[in-house]
Amino acid sequence: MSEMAAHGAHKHPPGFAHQFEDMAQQKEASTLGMWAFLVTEILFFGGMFTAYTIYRELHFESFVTGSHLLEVKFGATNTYVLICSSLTMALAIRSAQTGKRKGQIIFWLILTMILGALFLGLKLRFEWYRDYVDGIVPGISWAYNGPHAPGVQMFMCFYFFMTGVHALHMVAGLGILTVLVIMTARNKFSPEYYAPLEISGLYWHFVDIVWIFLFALLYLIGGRY
Amino acid sequence: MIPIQPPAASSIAEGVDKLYYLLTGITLFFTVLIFSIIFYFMVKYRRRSEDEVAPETHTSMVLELTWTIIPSLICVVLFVWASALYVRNSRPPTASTEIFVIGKQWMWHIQHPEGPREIDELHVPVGVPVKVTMTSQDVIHDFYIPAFRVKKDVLPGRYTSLWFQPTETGTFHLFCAQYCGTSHSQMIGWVYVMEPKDYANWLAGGEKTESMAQQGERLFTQFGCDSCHVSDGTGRGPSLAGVYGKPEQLAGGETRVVDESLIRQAILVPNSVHVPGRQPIMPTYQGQLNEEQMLQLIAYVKSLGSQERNRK
Amino acid sequence: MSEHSGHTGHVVPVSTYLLVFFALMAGTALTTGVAYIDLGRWNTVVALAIAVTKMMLVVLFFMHVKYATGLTRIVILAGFFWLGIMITLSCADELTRTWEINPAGWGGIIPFLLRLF
Amino acid sequence: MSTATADIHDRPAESRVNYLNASYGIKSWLLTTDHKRIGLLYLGTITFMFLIGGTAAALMRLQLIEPQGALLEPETYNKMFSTHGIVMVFFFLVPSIPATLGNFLIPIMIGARDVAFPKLNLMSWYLFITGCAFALVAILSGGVDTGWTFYPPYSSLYSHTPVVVMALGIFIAGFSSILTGLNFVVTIHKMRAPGMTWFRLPLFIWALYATSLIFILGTPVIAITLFLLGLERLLHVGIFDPAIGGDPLLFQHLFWFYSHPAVYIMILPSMGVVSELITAFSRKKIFGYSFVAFSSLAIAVISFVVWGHHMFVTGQSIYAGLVFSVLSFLVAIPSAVKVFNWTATLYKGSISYQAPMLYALGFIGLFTMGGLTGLFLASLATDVHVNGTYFVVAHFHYIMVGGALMGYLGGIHFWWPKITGRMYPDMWARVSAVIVFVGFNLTFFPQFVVGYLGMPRRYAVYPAEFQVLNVMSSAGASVLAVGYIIPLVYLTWSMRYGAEAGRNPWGAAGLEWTTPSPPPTENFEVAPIVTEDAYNYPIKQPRDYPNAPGVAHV
Repeated sequence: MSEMAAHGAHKHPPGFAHQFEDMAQQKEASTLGMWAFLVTEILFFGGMFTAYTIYRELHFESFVTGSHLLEVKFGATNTYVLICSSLTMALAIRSAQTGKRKGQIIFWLILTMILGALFLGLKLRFEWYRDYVDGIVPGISWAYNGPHAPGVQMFMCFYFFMTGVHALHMVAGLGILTVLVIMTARNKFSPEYYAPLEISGLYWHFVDIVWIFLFALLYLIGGRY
Repeated sequence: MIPIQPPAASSIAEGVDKLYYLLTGITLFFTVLIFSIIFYFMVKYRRRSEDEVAPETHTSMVLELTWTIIPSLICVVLFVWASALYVRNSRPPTASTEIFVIGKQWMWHIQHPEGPREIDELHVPVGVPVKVTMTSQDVIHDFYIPAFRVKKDVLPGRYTSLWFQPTETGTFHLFCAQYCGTSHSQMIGWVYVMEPKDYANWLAGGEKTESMAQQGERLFTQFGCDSCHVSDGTGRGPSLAGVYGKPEQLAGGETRVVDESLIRQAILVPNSVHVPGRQPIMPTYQGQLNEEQMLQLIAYVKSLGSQERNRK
Repeated sequence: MSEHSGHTGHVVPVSTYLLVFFALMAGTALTTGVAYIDLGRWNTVVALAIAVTKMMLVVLFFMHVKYATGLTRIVILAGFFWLGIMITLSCADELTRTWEINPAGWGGIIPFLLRLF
Repeated sequence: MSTATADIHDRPAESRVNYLNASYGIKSWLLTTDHKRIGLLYLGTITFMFLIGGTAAALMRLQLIEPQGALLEPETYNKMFSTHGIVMVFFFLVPSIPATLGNFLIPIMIGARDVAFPKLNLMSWYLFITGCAFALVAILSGGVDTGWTFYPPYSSLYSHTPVVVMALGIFIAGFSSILTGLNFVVTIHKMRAPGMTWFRLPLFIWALYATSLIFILGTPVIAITLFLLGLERLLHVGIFDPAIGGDPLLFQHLFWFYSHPAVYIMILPSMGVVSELITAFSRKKIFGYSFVAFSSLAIAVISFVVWGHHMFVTGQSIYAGLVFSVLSFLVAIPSAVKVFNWTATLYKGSISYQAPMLYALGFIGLFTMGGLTGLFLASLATDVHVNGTYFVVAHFHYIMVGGALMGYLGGIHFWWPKITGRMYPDMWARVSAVIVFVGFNLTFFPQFVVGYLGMPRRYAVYPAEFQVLNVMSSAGASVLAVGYIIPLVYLTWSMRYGAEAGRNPWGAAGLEWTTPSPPPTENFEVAPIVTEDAYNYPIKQPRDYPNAPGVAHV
């Protein structure tokens, strides 16, 4: 009985959900939940990475040729952009953790969003759009007639599927960040309760990591010499 | 009388059936064992009063280990037996008659090297090992002759093969065992196993056709292959005489035996398999050859190999 | 509320974040640069090694795994382990199809094992 | 404390506040975050999907009475078996026990107020019905004809049916599975009541934990695979396309990486249910608790490394075949351990035969047969002959219907009094359990024989010599259908007219039986503290089963 009564009477901090015993349990649960979700994400992207690994082995020359159709400078720039956004995300969480003014949290969050949007903008304008114009988008605009045409088409399929799914994750991330900005503005977070920021941060960093591998696998791995 | 066993008409069938009987025996033994124990306990230990208290029994490590180890041992035996048999059944004898199969929605197109073609029918001689090399023109099919206990998927874009040696004459089912669309269940046919004499007559009868190798030779000239692949090796491409069935060093450093798949790959994606010391200048013939022509070209390259051997 | 310190989490100093950040930037520059040097097949290895290092930095510091419980680490390892299963066993088929069956029957296993190394 | 309990108990169920009468109206159900109500939402949804899948099966069996096809055009038949497979696998069996009984019971069994993320739990259900809706749209607009396996290039380039819509439905339902699994894992890790250590957990929880791991680790792979398939179908170019060097077998690898473990998603929860039933109805501690618990985890892990046995004849490398064969045999061992431990639990028990127990015993027998016939398929040489025939169909129905579905029905019958607070007529339940058992064997045993004879699966018409066995199978299917309809009727009836169940009608151990039936919204009147192991028979709590079946006539 006492437990139930305590549950009703005890003052819990904001953000506390009824099914938990205390904030510590709640935070552990949400962090574990997010990590479990990221494991599913690893295997989600993993399906494509598996296919990529195998085909790269089977059509090595074609994949190198295909890789040379991509411009390293854009890939590298976008990598820098995403790393910056990871830093700003980490700083946003740190601001909440250390109880800084909400303005500061919002500043870092918005900066993260700007960098995320910059990534997408660069990708869209300088890569996908140009690829479309150049006719190296399989199934939509395909005019490539250089060497290894079938294998290059395969590589470009991977390129668009992988970067496309990654970009979708970025878009979802921007949506989450928007929600976080609103929640921060409404004073939802405190040093006791910032789990949504923390776990959204995990997601954002994960998307960054995926890009680190995409950059290496798609742009660099065939060598540029 | 309900049939419970398919005819066993190939040299492979006997071994598979023996293993099948063993497995059936194991299945029956354990099913009967578990059912009997359950029934025995059900009766012996039925609840006699509502207040009955079951005595406590303790987990026995010996029992747990017993029923972990015994199934493990059975599995080891089964694995070794089944795998040895499978490896043996996968390997065609070197002196096999060859037959080529193209699956397409929804028929089996069968071609004998001597020239005759058939649809949904396969004539083979009894007592002779037959190797079947297969490909598909569209979706995945599966070439299945239950009486021979052989089955293999037929895939677009590559060759798969199986072999059998019929042991009795007769007529047997040929099925497509991989779902391939609307008329999948009508993609069936008959295998006619004949005495060698009858088979020779069957081959000789019907309209006269060129052998696959002869048809392939014409294609070889028609597509200009002979302008580079000159038989004495002085052309821009390597000589193809005698290459079939031998290991060949490729430019990537890999060594592969020249088989149907490699020749196919060389025709469709030439640069991926070019030999060292030659320029990778051969154009692709993707989209210019149908599966049948491809098989004829391969048959021709193979015949070059045997001519070479015959000369020696 | 004795677990208080537990659920506010470890506060990582800004200097650590910056250090990690610069390491990541440098790693990106390095991996881009190396791509222009001909190392043969080693280009792949180096590119992947740098990517893995960068990932470790992000995971350990930005994602706070350095300060996390064993459970979190097991969860992450499980993810990569299963990815490993998927890649390894798929490759076990796709990359061994052209290997011929050794005529010695069971002897076929031996070259198979040898080629794994 | 004890007086308070008695008070509550003396009052009739209706006057007590429980999760069913805590609030009324459609909105209170559609916006609920109560895991018990969400479990019931799933129950309704999957029952509906089961009826669709069952109808397709009935039409198939009708068709196969005649060798030339009694009813349907081949095209329609192909759509029927595809619908049957897709609906039963993705929209019935995968969510069956986890999403209904799992949702209802996990928090109660571990002594928690709810799952870790109740809103996410509700979202899972919405994702699931969205997936169902897409599947229904695909079915109503003609249905797909690819089989539930969606093998390209047929599904990607040749089929003229709404494959993308169906794939999207499965994709969305897949995310429902992932989120459910995630919720369960976190709940089991973080929400256990004080004293509920890992080795005091009921084996049902261990089984669902193992299942949830598969949800988390396997489902994303099928999601991305179907996503890639959909793209390939829309763009007419993609990574499984042989024309540009793609390998259709790669699809099969990725597909089975999920779909083989998915078999264990279906069977593991049933194994968990059976562990509960066997102990409850023989009033015994489970024999070899830790062996049964760890065998669940072992099965979950091994299930991920055996998928290649679906591809022994597809042109997979012979070396991969050998590896997958040996790994496939490995999964037989923990399964055997479970069967032997259940059987040993009966030894010196006090066994009663109410309906749930009949299902459980049926499960053990049928699962044994299903598992042993799996050895034929793990053995490379025999697999070559029986792969792709009705032998495989029979084998996996012994596992999925004889196993998973028997377990599901047993579980529903066991916990029905807890869920609804009402008893169903036990005699009818026993009769229908026997009918299901007989009908099932009559349906699927002949398929082993016809498969060994060489009849390929997915045939709309077939050679006349297979007719006798097919007619037997169809006859069995009609018996089986009766066995499924009867429970549907009396369970529905019992919701209103059944006798009140009391909190522990079976005299079973477990936290769920210490709380009223139906349970209050937050599950317990007093937050439980666990001091004893699972299955600690004889139970110490007061007996409370006034209307329990079997009491009067033993």
